[in-house]
Amino acid sequence: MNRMQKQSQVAMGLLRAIAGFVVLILAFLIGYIFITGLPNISWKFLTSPAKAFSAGGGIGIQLFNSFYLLILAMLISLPIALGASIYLNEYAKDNWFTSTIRTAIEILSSLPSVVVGLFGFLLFVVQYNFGFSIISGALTLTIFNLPLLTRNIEEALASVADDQRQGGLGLGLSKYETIIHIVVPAALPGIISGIILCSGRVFGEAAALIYTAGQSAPALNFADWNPFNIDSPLSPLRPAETLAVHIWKINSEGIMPDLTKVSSGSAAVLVLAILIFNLSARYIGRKVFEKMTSMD
Amino acid sequence: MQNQKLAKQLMKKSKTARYERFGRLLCLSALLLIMVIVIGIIAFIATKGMSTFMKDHISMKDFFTGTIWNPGAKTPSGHAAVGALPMIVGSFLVTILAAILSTPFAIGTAVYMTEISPKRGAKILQPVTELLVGIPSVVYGFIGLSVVVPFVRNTFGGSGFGILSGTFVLFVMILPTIVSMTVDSLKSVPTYYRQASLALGATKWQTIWKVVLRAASPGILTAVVFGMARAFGEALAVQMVIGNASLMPHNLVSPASTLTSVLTAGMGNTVMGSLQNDALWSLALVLLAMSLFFNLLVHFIGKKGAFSK
Amino acid sequence: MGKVFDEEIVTLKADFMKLGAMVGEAITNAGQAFIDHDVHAAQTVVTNDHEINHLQIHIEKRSFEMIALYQPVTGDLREVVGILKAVTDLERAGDHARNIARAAISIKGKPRIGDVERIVATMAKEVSEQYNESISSYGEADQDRAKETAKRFDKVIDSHYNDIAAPSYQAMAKDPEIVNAAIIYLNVTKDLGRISDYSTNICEWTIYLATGKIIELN
Amino acid sequence: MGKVFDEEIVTLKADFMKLGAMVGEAITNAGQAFIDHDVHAAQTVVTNDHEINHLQIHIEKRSFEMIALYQPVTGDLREVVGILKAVTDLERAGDHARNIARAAISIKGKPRIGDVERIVATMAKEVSEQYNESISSYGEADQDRAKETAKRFDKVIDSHYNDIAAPSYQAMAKDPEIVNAAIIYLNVTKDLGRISDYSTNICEWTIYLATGKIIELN
Amino acid sequence: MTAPIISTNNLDLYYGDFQALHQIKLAFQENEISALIGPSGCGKSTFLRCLNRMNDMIDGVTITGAVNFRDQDIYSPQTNLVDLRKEIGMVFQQPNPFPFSVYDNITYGLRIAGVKDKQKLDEIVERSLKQAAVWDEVKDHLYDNALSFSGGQQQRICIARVLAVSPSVILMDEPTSALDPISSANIENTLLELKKDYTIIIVTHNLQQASRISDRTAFFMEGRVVEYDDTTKMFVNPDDKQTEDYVSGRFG
Amino acid sequence: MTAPIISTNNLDLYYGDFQALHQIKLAFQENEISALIGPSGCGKSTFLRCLNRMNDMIDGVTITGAVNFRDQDIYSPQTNLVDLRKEIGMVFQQPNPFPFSVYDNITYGLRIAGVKDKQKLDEIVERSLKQAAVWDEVKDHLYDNALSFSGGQQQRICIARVLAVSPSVILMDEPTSALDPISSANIENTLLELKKDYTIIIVTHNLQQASRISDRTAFFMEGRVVEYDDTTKMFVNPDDKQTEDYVSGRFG
Amino acid sequence: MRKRTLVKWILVLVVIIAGIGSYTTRSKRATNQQSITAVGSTALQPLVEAASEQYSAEHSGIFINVQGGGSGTGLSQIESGAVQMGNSDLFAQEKAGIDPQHLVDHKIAVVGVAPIVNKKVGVTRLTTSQLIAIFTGKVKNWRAVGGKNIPITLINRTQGSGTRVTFEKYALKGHSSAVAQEQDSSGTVRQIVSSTPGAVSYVSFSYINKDVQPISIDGVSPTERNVMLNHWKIWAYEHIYTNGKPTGLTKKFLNYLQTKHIQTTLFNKLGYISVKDMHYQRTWKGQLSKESGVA
Ligand SMILES: Nc1ncnc2c1ncn2[C@@H]1O[C@H](COP(=O)(O)OP(=O)(O)OP(=O)(O)O)[C@@H](O)[C@H]1O
Ligand SMILES: Nc1ncnc2c1ncn2[C@@H]1O[C@H](COP(=O)(O)OP(=O)(O)OP(=O)(O)O)[C@@H](O)[C@H]1O
Ligand SMILES: [Mg+2]
Ligand SMILES: [Mg+2]
Ligand SMILES: O=P([O-])([O-])[O-]
Repeated sequence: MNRMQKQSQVAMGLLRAIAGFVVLILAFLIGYIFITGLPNISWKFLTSPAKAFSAGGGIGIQLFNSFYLLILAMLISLPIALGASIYLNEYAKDNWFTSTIRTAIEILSSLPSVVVGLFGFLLFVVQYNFGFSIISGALTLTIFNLPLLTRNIEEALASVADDQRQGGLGLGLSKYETIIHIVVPAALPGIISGIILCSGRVFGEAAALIYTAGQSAPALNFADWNPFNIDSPLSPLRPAETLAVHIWKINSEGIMPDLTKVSSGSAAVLVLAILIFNLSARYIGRKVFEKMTSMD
Repeated sequence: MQNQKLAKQLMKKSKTARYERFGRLLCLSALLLIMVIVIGIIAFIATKGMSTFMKDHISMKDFFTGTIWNPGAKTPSGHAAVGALPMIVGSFLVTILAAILSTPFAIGTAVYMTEISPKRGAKILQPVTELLVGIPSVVYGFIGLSVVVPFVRNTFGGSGFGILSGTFVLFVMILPTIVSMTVDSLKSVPTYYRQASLALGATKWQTIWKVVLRAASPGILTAVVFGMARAFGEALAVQMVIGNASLMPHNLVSPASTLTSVLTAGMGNTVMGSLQNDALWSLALVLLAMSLFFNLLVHFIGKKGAFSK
Repeated sequence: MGKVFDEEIVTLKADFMKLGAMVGEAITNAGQAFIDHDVHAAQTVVTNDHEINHLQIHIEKRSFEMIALYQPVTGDLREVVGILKAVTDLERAGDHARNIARAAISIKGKPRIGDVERIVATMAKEVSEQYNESISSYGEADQDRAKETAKRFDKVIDSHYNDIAAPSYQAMAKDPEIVNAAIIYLNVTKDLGRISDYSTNICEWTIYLATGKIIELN
Repeated sequence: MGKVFDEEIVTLKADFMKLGAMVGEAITNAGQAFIDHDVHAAQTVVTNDHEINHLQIHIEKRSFEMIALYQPVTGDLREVVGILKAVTDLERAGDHARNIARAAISIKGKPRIGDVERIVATMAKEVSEQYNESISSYGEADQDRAKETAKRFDKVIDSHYNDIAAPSYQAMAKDPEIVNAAIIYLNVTKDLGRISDYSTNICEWTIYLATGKIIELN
Repeated sequence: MTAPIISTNNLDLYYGDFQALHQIKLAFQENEISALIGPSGCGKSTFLRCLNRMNDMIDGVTITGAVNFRDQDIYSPQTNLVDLRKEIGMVFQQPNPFPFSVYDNITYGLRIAGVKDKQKLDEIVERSLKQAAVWDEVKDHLYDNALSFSGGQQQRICIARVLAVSPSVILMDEPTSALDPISSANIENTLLELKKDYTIIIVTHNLQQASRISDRTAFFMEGRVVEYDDTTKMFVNPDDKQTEDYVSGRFG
Repeated sequence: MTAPIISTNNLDLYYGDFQALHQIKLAFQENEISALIGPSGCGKSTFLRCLNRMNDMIDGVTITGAVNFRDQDIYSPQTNLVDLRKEIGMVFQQPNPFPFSVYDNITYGLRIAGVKDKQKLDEIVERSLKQAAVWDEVKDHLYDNALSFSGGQQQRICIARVLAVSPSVILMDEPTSALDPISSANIENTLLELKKDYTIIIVTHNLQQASRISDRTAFFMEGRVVEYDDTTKMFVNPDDKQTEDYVSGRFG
Repeated sequence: MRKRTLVKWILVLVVIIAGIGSYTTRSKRATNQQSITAVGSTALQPLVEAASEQYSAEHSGIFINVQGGGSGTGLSQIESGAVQMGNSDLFAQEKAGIDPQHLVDHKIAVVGVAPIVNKKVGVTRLTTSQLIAIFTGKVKNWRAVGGKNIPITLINRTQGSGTRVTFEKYALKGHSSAVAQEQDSSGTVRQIVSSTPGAVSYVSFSYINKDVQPISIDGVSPTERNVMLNHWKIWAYEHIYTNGKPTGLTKKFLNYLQTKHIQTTLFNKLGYISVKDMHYQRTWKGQLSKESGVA
């Protein structure tokens, strides 16, 4: 064996060690979150409301709020992001204008979420007088989410080979029909995993919500599903502390005696939820693709 | 006649054409909406941030070079104490250090995932790194506070709060970003480069080092810049471990602060429209400018990369 | 090779076989006319020679085009090249048949040598037979039959020349009046000999077609 | 077409021209030997015919291979096919030269007809000339020259046959002793005529080579 | 000669300032296969894409001159592009079935045009796949993903997809260049069958292919038609020296 | 016949359970071009990659039998892979110059082997590029990115890159299949020049190419060598019916 | 294809049912719904939140949203009229940028603020001057004030935080603290102090727990009793500001906060001191007067 090959083997060893080390860090992180958190999770914890100053509080409402906000934010941002990315990827000409738009969108995506939160606060909470509410939170999350989602969807669209578009046009479909009936379905697996990855980020977002969806989780009447009632879980005008905000809040202001337990339990739940998102991203992406490819 | 029928058919303005215009308009309006939002935010931050200079007559020079951040108070020379330099330095330091620290790890990991053991990489490392992207920064801060700070204190001395802890936390936070983007760019290096190199008698390491990494370098650079952008904008986690003292950091374990941490911490305690508040928005403006800078950098690198392809 | 080539080669070969048949007929008819002193039949042979020439040129052209269009190799190429080459032999055999027909016309009314004519008749029949055998063996790409044919008629037809030449010479020597006829006999014999040669050539092409080998029979 | 084809076609054509030269020599020498009663020279011609046959087969085989290997089209293909076809004409012209040489051998010691021999000599020269012209025009793919050659010798050589046939018949009628010689003269004349025909064929191939058109000259 | 089904006259095309086509005048006959050949970048694809206005998509393209389809100027502003492209179908270099089932691929064009009748769709699927000579291979897998077939089968599925909307003309841009020789040969045979019912215009780099299957061949060079004639003539005895050099592989 | 430079005997190759090569016995002569032809998936590439052990990279590959290079068993454990691959260079289907300058591409193999002498490198760059018949086209752009050249030029740069390490044998896997006919012809001419100094083994789908440039042709089918002979013989009068069908395009 | 249409129909159906359902439930309940919002001080937030929960529980259809955001936010929001109640740790007059003219102050509670140290520093009591020396950075080691040899780590609340203003005003006698670590929440401060050797900071009484060591100053220990008697000087009012006189629900809720029931139960539990229990009052300028009661 010559010098070069020895060198190669040493380098390979080093790379393995680095990868191992990184795995260790990651394992530690996740392990830490789960080991400190999982023992605190119980059905009661997951369903009962939080308590401000006594032990035994749960995260039921926060959990619900997180999902509700997420769904709302996605419902609002998805059509916009889809439309925008379709325009960018399919219609827009490649000139300074579109590249400016792209840059602008990217700037938005790398803006600290605090700034977005404050903007949402001043615009939705104060200016439009939505108050600290789900709708303010959802709109702010939309702003926070749009650039990322647009980017993801655009990538998914761009990964559809041009052949497919030409195939559509060559068949006599109009451009829009080609996009809607061929490009978007073909990109669907990518779009879905993009959506779910974004969901993960939105789900874990706190800074943008502190000043918009608020930091309180008033009790909900789970028997009342009329969105116009203020104590209805569906009411868009009620304040809604999410899980991530809850973690933030009890760590900064919590005075309950079991706050470390609640906090670590919440963190574990959050990570679990994101884990489920990610797994389902893969699974649904694959399923959708299979479905689509053999629809009957 | 057949031709006439055909002509008629070819000439009629069909439903599809209207549909087409409608769809295009729909998409365009979505894009315009986003544009409005972006412009809105930028304009908003810019006006707010500029009012420190325009309305409150703080000189730019003081803002960028002053080292005392106490907008409520006056400096000995009688100006309001809005020296943002400590935060700017702090932000840069943690960002650059985190990038310097993560890059080799990220590249090593990414190389492992694509070149050495793709199977294991895809099975274990990829989902885990993706998971890490989604962990809320509060949780990172929390773990930073209970693990990293004591570790730094015990290993490097000081209170444990400071640039170094910030660096460590950011290191983990931006690692997944850099890793996954680096993996993407390594994967986009065609297999035939590797084959060509091996066929020329190169060892695996030579192939990785001289060809794969080199070919992927624009992508890797972009990944690092993206990681840095993320680090730069990160607030909650850093805030919990960096110490948050608007002091010029004199070493890596002395409390320092970043633009975002000061911005986030201060916002609630100031009154809209006051100098204290305006000064915070100026910090946001600096962040925005940095964001822009990083983006342009990414584009520049991307273009360079594209050119060499 | 694609469908079209296969179809075209069938057509080409059919044309070739048709040419072969036409020439075969010309040979038989010319021989018969000569023997029967049938000027009319002979004239038909002469007239038909035009058609043979046309068909030959068509086949040549088409084979050439097929090579250019389909770039055949191996067996396919041999099919085409075989035809491209053998078609000349057919045409020339046809020419000789025409010569015999002309001879039949020109001998008309001249003094004859019965004995010689009988031998010429035998020879004509054999040559015709050989020719037909050769063409058939080509049509079937049957190299064994081709070899057999070439061998079978080789000596036979050569010997006829002597059978005809000797009495002709004698007759001429005896009777100068007969010179014209004798020379015609000799020429016809030569023509028949050439046709036999061309038949042998066709047998050679048959072998080539089947094996790819260019050999000289006899 | 690649380099190799271009090199090979040059070689092939050189071989073809060499064959042409060999046959040309055979024709000239056979004619000369006949006139000079030079049995030895005639024998050489007969012997050399083998070589001609060999070279012909080689050229045929090689053209065929070149078509298979290089799949030429248009002009390239005409080059190869032209050679593939014309090589047969050369070989057959060679055969007839050999026949003349054999005639020269067999006429040796037999009574002669001086007048006829003179005409045969003239004819042999002209045929030889025509042949050489044809080959040259082929070598240069000069269709004008080919046409001109075919035209120039067409009538001339046909007329010689009569020039020879008439005195021969007379001589035979006069002197039965002379029959053998006369028939040989007639055969040689026929051979020369055939060579002339083959020369015309070569001219036709020249035109084909230059234009891609298959025509019948004369 | 009967009236051509498609013809162009004085067709000029510019990409920005660069003139890619110069005064193209070609006429294509019904039920023939016409091949377009020529060196890379000579404008074959550009020309082909003019015939069903696929070039319209590209920025900065300027087209002057006439392209007539059955005496109808397809570049007149009134032309309904969608219907035009149904009349003049296109098959591409890379087999590009949509990532759906074979059945959906074939019926896509129709369903989007509003055809719903399942029985009719079934019939068309069978007919088109048979015409494209791929029915036997896919009939038991109609609901499998079209991408799960081999390249050659995919390309024939793409052809069937075009046939399903019953075009008059099929444009093909190097439809076999991504395929191995056996698949290519299958496609070629399919084209020869299709010729009975359709007019086919095919761009190919494979001169043998052009010579094997086409009735007419147009030789392009630097955006001009150098020669356009019967394929036999083009390969046996072209008029132009450049054509001769090109078809005999004497490039450059 | 002189001793072959590379020969295989009883070569079997398995991908997992699937046997891709069966008892391959071939011998390649020095300074010849040998072509490997056969239908897609018949094992041509697999076989070619056995000759410089590029298959070693793949998981689950089992190889038995002998591959000898100048009487040395290259699968013996003592074989130094790096040296072997310098002796037996390889050119791939896709022109794949590294995204560096032409100069860096050509000197890559030498530099990884430790050659540093600038003057020597310069010399080798010039020589290899000249041998690969691309010197004139790139000599003024040696420091430009190799990817900025045309496909055909790129492929010749790749050939030069292999030549720079002075191999004895060059393996090529469909080196022109991604190129247009003119570029392919240029590569073919280059190969014919190289033959004087190198032994070339080339996989090609283009039968015309095999017939035009190779001295010998091996016809593979389903992992077996059906026939291996002089190219002329293979295209004029092959022994095997399958070979005849394949070379005459009568597939399937 | 067919499946897709099915899904579409199901969606339409769901929307219709939801619409009908919500209309019917709405008609029954929506009549007397009301909601108000309180924003601001994080220190007051737990109290108001707990009270609002109880209030809502007692009065159906009433919602009182309580948000943090900090005193600055509370004041600027109430000033702009965006919310009904603005919570603040500070007098509006103390806050830069606020025009207190139209604001009406409701002092809800008093909170005491105490210095806390890490348990390991070995100090439980300090004099005021020692405290000032520590917080102005003149003393750098606990040894100097009788503790162990551990360097002092100062931890501040964010500038502008009510807790910090109170601490600097009454504990440091107006000296401003040296520039040091700042944390923007009491919870974090407590956690950092509990885990950082040598750390010192200050939190309101509600955050004091067993993890940290509260400090007696000049012999006075930080107890509610001492605050009521003003022995412990470091305390501040928790204000709810209204923009103009409170009306309607706001008024009712403010009154509710003053009820004995709330003041005796919630206040104690959360560590707030009822204003009524105070023996002294203080103006925003710090002037003391010995009287109790609501302002
Ligand atoms: N979208 C475009 N913008 C600008 N120039 C273009 C564009 N498409 C093609 N061209 C140019 O037009 C010319 C003709 O291109 P075209 O694609 O029609 O060539 P082609 O004959 O199809 O070549 P190939 O055989 O490589 O496919 C080329 O010079 C090409 O560079
Ligand atoms: N890495 C692999 N793992 C498993 N099977 C493989 C692998 N590579 C090739 N094969 C199989 O081995 C057989 C031979 O493949 P190979 O690539 O050698 O064929 P080929 O003759 O080069 O075909 P082509 O002309 O398409 O390049 C094929 O059946 C293929 O599916
Ligand atoms: Mg093209
Ligand atoms: Mg292969
Ligand atoms: O109550 P605070 O203002 O100190 O958060």
